[in-house]
Amino acid sequence: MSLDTTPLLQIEQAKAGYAGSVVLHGINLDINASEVVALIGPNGHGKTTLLRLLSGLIPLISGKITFAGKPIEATDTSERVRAGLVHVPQGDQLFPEMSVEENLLMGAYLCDDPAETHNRLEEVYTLFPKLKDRRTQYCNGLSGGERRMVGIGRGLMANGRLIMLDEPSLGLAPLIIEQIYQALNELTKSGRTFLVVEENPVRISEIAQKISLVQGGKVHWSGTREALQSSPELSQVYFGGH
Amino acid sequence: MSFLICTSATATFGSLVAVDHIDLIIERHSVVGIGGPNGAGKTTFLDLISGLVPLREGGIELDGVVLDGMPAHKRARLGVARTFQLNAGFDSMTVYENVLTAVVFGNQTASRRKPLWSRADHHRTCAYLEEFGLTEKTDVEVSRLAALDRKKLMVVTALASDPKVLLLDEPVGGLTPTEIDEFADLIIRLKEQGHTIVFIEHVMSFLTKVADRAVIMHHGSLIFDGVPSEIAHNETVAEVYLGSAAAQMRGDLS
Amino acid sequence: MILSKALSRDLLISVGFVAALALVPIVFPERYFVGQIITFLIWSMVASQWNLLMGHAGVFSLAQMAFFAIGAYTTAMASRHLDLSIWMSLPLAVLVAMVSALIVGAACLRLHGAYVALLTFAIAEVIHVLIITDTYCYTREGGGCLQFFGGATGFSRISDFGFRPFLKGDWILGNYYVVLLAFAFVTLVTMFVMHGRLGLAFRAIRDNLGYASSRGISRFYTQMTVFAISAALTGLAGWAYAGHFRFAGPSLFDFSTLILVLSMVIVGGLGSIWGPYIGAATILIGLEWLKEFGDAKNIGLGLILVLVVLFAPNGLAALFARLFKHIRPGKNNTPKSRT
Amino acid sequence: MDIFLQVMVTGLTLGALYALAATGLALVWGTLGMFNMAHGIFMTVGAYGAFVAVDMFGFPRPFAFVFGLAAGGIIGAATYLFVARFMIGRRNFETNIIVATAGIAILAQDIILKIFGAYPFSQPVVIDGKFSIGDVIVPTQRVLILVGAALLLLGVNILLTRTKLGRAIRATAMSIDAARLMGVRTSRTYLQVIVIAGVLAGAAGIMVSSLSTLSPQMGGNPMLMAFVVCVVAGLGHIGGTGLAAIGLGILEATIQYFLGVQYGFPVMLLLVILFLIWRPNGLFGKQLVVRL
Amino acid sequence: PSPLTGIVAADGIEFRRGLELAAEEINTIGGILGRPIQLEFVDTESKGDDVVSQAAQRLVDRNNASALITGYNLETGTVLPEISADAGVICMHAQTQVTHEEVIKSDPDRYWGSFMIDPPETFYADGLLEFIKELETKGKFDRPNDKLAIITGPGNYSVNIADTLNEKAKEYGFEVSLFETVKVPISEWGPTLSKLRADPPAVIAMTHYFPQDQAQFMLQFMDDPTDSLVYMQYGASLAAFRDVAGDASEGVLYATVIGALQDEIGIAFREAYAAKFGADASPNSGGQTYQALYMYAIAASLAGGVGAAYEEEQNRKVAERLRGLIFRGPMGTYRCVQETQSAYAYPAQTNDPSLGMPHIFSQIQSKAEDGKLVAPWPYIVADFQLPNWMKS
Ligand SMILES: Nc1ncnc2c1ncn2[C@@H]1O[C@H](COP(=O)(O)OP(=O)(O)OP(=O)(O)O)[C@@H](O)[C@H]1O
Ligand SMILES: Nc1ncnc2c1ncn2[C@@H]1O[C@H](COP(=O)(O)OP(=O)(O)OP(=O)(O)O)[C@@H](O)[C@H]1O
Ligand SMILES: [Mg+2]
Ligand SMILES: [Mg+2]
Repeated sequence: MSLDTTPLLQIEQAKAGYAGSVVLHGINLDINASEVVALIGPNGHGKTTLLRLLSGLIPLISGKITFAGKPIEATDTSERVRAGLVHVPQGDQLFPEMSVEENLLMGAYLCDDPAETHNRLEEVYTLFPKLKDRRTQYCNGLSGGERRMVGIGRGLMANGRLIMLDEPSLGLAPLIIEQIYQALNELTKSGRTFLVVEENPVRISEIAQKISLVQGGKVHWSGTREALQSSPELSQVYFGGH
Repeated sequence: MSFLICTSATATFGSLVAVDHIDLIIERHSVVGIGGPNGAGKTTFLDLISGLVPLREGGIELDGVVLDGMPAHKRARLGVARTFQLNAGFDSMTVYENVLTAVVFGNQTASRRKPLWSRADHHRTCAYLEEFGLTEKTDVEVSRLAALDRKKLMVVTALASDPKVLLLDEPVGGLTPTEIDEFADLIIRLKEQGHTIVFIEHVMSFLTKVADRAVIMHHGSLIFDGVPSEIAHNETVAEVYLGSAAAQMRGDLS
Repeated sequence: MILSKALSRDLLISVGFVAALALVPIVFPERYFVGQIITFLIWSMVASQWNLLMGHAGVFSLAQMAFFAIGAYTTAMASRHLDLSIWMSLPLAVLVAMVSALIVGAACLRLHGAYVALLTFAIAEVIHVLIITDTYCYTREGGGCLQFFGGATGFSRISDFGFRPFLKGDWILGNYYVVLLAFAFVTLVTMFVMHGRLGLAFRAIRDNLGYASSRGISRFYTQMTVFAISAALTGLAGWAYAGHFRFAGPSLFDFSTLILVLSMVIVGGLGSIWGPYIGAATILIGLEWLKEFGDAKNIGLGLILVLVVLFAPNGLAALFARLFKHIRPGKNNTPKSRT
Repeated sequence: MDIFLQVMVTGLTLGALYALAATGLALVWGTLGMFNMAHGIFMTVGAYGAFVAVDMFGFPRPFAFVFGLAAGGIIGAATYLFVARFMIGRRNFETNIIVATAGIAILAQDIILKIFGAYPFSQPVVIDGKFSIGDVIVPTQRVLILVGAALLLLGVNILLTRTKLGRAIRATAMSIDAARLMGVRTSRTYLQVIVIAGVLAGAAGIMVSSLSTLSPQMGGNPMLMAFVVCVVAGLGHIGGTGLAAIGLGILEATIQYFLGVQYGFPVMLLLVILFLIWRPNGLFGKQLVVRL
Repeated sequence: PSPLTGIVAADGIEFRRGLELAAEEINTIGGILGRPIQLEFVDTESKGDDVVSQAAQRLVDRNNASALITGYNLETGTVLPEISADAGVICMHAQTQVTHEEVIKSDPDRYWGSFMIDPPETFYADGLLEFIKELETKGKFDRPNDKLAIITGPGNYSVNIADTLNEKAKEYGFEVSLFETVKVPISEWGPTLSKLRADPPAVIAMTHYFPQDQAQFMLQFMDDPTDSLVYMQYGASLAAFRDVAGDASEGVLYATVIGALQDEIGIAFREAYAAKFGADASPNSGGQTYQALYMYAIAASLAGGVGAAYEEEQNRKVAERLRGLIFRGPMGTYRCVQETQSAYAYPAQTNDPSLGMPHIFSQIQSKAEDGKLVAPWPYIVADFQLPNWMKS
């Protein structure tokens, strides 16, 4: 744990939603640097919406969001990325008529050093060798899992301070999921912070320092994974028999 | 009782052979789970059966009818129903209209020449919505649905066309453990009703729970075909696909 | 078969609307005014069919004005070359428009989006240019030369609806009710199509072609049907136009005419039910109002187009629907039952 | 031989004009998915800009040329800032922008008509002189147009495929949200593209008018042709656009010579139609892949 | 109802100006029997019958117009008579189409109010061939061969002239070596010119009438001119032609059956016109409506005033006066052919210049000035000169 006490990201009483429906009814959440925070919760209760709010894809109705000590409610998505807040969205949103490699390079759009970009590209290719095979293919033909790999790889290319991953393991083979989480673990050591939406209980307990339960548009419960496991009631409800 | 027969089925994209001479026979009333690394060609295989990707070589036969060269919509009416990995739906239409469309166009008995749909179609649609707990969402535009409901909707629309074989592409990807259990129960119920189901899934707990036969693909070919409990014991599968999860599964099973 | 609630509602509105229109010339008999309403009826027929094709079936066709022109030209040519009365040429106009549409539709089957737009536009433009550059005299009437397809000036003084002899100065009323009848027919057919099985298929294909085909919908059948229906009804409008103006000419193919009618569709609301009618009315009223300012007409039209799409991006129909909901809150919250 | 040369000269001139007109259109359409009906009027504005610079301010020709380009760029920027900006990323963008830009075109054309009248002025920004190849006389202006078109096309092509800005432009076009998530300032990207397109249109307008005359509706026909060229090439292929334009120009000239001038355009369009039925995605376009 | 926007807006705007100038002049001397003339304009957008008829109907119903006056519209030429007949108002135009005569003859009692203030286009062909013959008899032109090339645009006006030329050429010993139709607007004349150069004719007659297209033709023609006389229909009479073609315009012949003359009256009008609308304004187009409004004002005054729309009785009186009127304006003399209600053509229909609208031939002799009138007598101001590109 870092000594710095102010969290990297602070969310206070955030309200947001879509035209005609408010989905988040006052979210409170702190994220400290160099930790992995997992968001869990039933489907359709606002996890994705929260990430979209944080990256500025949907507007805040009321509340406060501070990133690295600065309020960011009013800034544009691209400015937040420049400040180091990176979002790997649900559904990938790849650039369909660009090759795999061009998509990955777009991830490093803000990096002006070609050598550095190249290094990051190689790192991603080591993590996902499959992508290296398909580097020249347009993304609209990729398989579901390959898309996810490009999405995550593109997010990692950005080298952000806080990386938000929305269901990174969705559609991926077990072996790949394992590798991804290993990689995340290593990256936290080098000072990166992750906010991960994840449904897979095994993976969560492996790496998350903090787990927050989003339900009904609020953070219903927050705590360490030990606390979660020691509360049979909660783990029964959200993890079923596991 | 071979029902769905694929002989030497092959699909290519440029120089890539996505499905490589697959021979597979699926029996009536069976539930087959397909697994395999990403990009192995699983989805493409289902695309071949449902007619979205043309066969490069080989043949496919369902219940004695040769499907080769038949357009997708005809296969759908013959009883090939499927769901999609990326949660496809008619986004600007309501849940009701989505199901109604499947009811009205999806099966051979549909009254295709009439300008309006029948009362029976309406009742069937409502019954399906009721059965899958979507009644509340009847008038919601599909683009506003959350993932679970979209998944359910796809299954409902697939079922609405009275399918002979149900092809599901990652039915539980992205669901929470409790939701997965719910879905497993649903599939088991369908199995009991006598449906033939082929599904793709990376969530092994689900696959082993509902399938009576597991098939693992790699580089467009089959590398495993057997009972689900055996997957974890196959070395190649463990190496290319499962990783440390294999050990865990073996642990779970013992 | 069932009449869904939406269908019965829209049928009712249609009938009411037509009934109200039937009274208009009795209350306001001025010839220019009646003539403008006729123009409205004709353009809204075209716009509604365009909306069916583009808004509901998602086929970005720019050939709609060509089908309209084909209807009008068929009528004019039948009258000029074959001496057919306008009533005899009605089925001919509809048929020729429909057959042309089937050919165009077949040519478009493998295309998507902007490519459809170009192909349909190119087809229309080929017809246009071939007509206007045709200089071979098919007949000569007193020194004047008339080309087979009317050449650059087109056909005029073709046989009309035939009301002059007995309605005298009020002949325009006869025209009005003929066009209104055509309008009513087109509107009712459109309602049945939009709210029926075809409507479902159109929207399904527009939303997601691949998914639609795996739910049993045939693109070929659906697309050919929508081309045929919309062109046949557009051809009917073309017939009404030729009969009313006693004219068919190449200005029907003009790019500016195309843009004007297309604007009616979009301003009203692409894919809506009442949008084309609202759009046609809005633009015609706007134009009429702007004529008062003489010179400012085009500037005003430009501004109107820009402002409407800026402030009502989903079309005026959607805007009105929203306003309506505000007036009667709560109505949309209760789930509709369908029977 | 002379006939061949003559047809080539005519064909290349037509082709270069088409290419010039098409590049700007292809740029905004192919990259931003925005069919700019005001493209023709951008050309008109550029042409009048150069005319005004010489006729009213007495600028020397090269300055006037730049002035014309600037005029095109400015109306492009205005279109974005006052209109397009509010529509991008919203529902029905593709169709709404057609109507909005058509509105701008009607508006601007009428303003030009009000200011300059319908009098067909001639374009003062031209290069005089001619030379001959064999018996065929070639005005220098035409060579200039050909070279200018080639350079502009090449430049835009390199910009789009080789530079980071180009990649950002294409990314923005494919998915505006995703592009913002990569840190692209999308509204600036849009502005840049439209201004570039305006400048290109301005250049095209000056060139087109140098071979005919200025008039408020002068942009109309070149724009229709540009539309055809873009699609034949396959949307979004700037390099292909140039080739397609030259090809169509030569084709048209050949038909004009052998079948008669009146058939040049329609027969060429007919061939385009057949071609599209045969190759639904244009010459250089790739097949649309949608996975579900 | 005039084309104020669109492809022929340049002319349409002049039509409006002509009316404005005439109305201003007439109103300063008291209008029609003391009532000032009030002008209303509706744009016909350079479009066809439908738009023209709506525009005219609007003028009748909304503006209560007593007369519909215009130059030409891109219509079939039959709509304005219809509207005016239905509304019982006067209609005057310079559509220059024989169709007008057909319409009038089909039902004279219905179309009593429609007048074409110039002769139909059919006189152009004969007039041109006659003109060439006269040049030849006077020894001013020696045809190098017997070939005639005809280039026409798509409009009925152009086509009718071209067709008649094509037919009559033989009578004058010409063989038509090229008959080409072009799509308009056209700026690239390469293919046409290479055909001309491959087989040079003695006379090139262009009946397509857009000035800017004609100017481009001349520019490209002069790159390598053939030994041919060049005649251009109407467009070359406009300042724009000379402006665009520059030096290449010199030597071109053109003709019109309605154009401002270069005599005392004509020049006075040209000057007044230029003073009000600037040097770029074209009196050749504006003069048409200018002259028409004068004629109308005189006829209406004689008839004891104008009738409103649908007041047929009074308007019939005005029409009666128009049929009897002989009026000499800046464009020449108008006298009505009774059965067709169009103008007599001089010299084709009468050999008395004071009784017919002159079919004037002019030649551009300096790019700075309008063409000089070279035929017919007595309006001639200069002699025909062999164009400098011609050898003989
Ligand atoms: N574009 C939208 N318009 C309107 N409502 C939406 C939209 N997207 C999502 N919603 C609604 O917002 C709610 C929250 O959705 P969200 O996607 O944030 O859930 P989630 O927790 O991420 O679930 P999942 O696990 O399914 O991804 C849902 O009820 C959904 O119906
Ligand atoms: N239309 C296409 N064009 C090019 N390549 C394609 C196309 N469709 C599929 N592929 C390629 O074929 C291979 C098989 O794809 P498929 O979608 O069948 O994989 P999958 O087994 O379903 O993988 P996943 O588990 O990731 O969904 C992939 O490598 C993919 O990139
Ligand atoms: Mg989510
Ligand atoms: Mg897959």
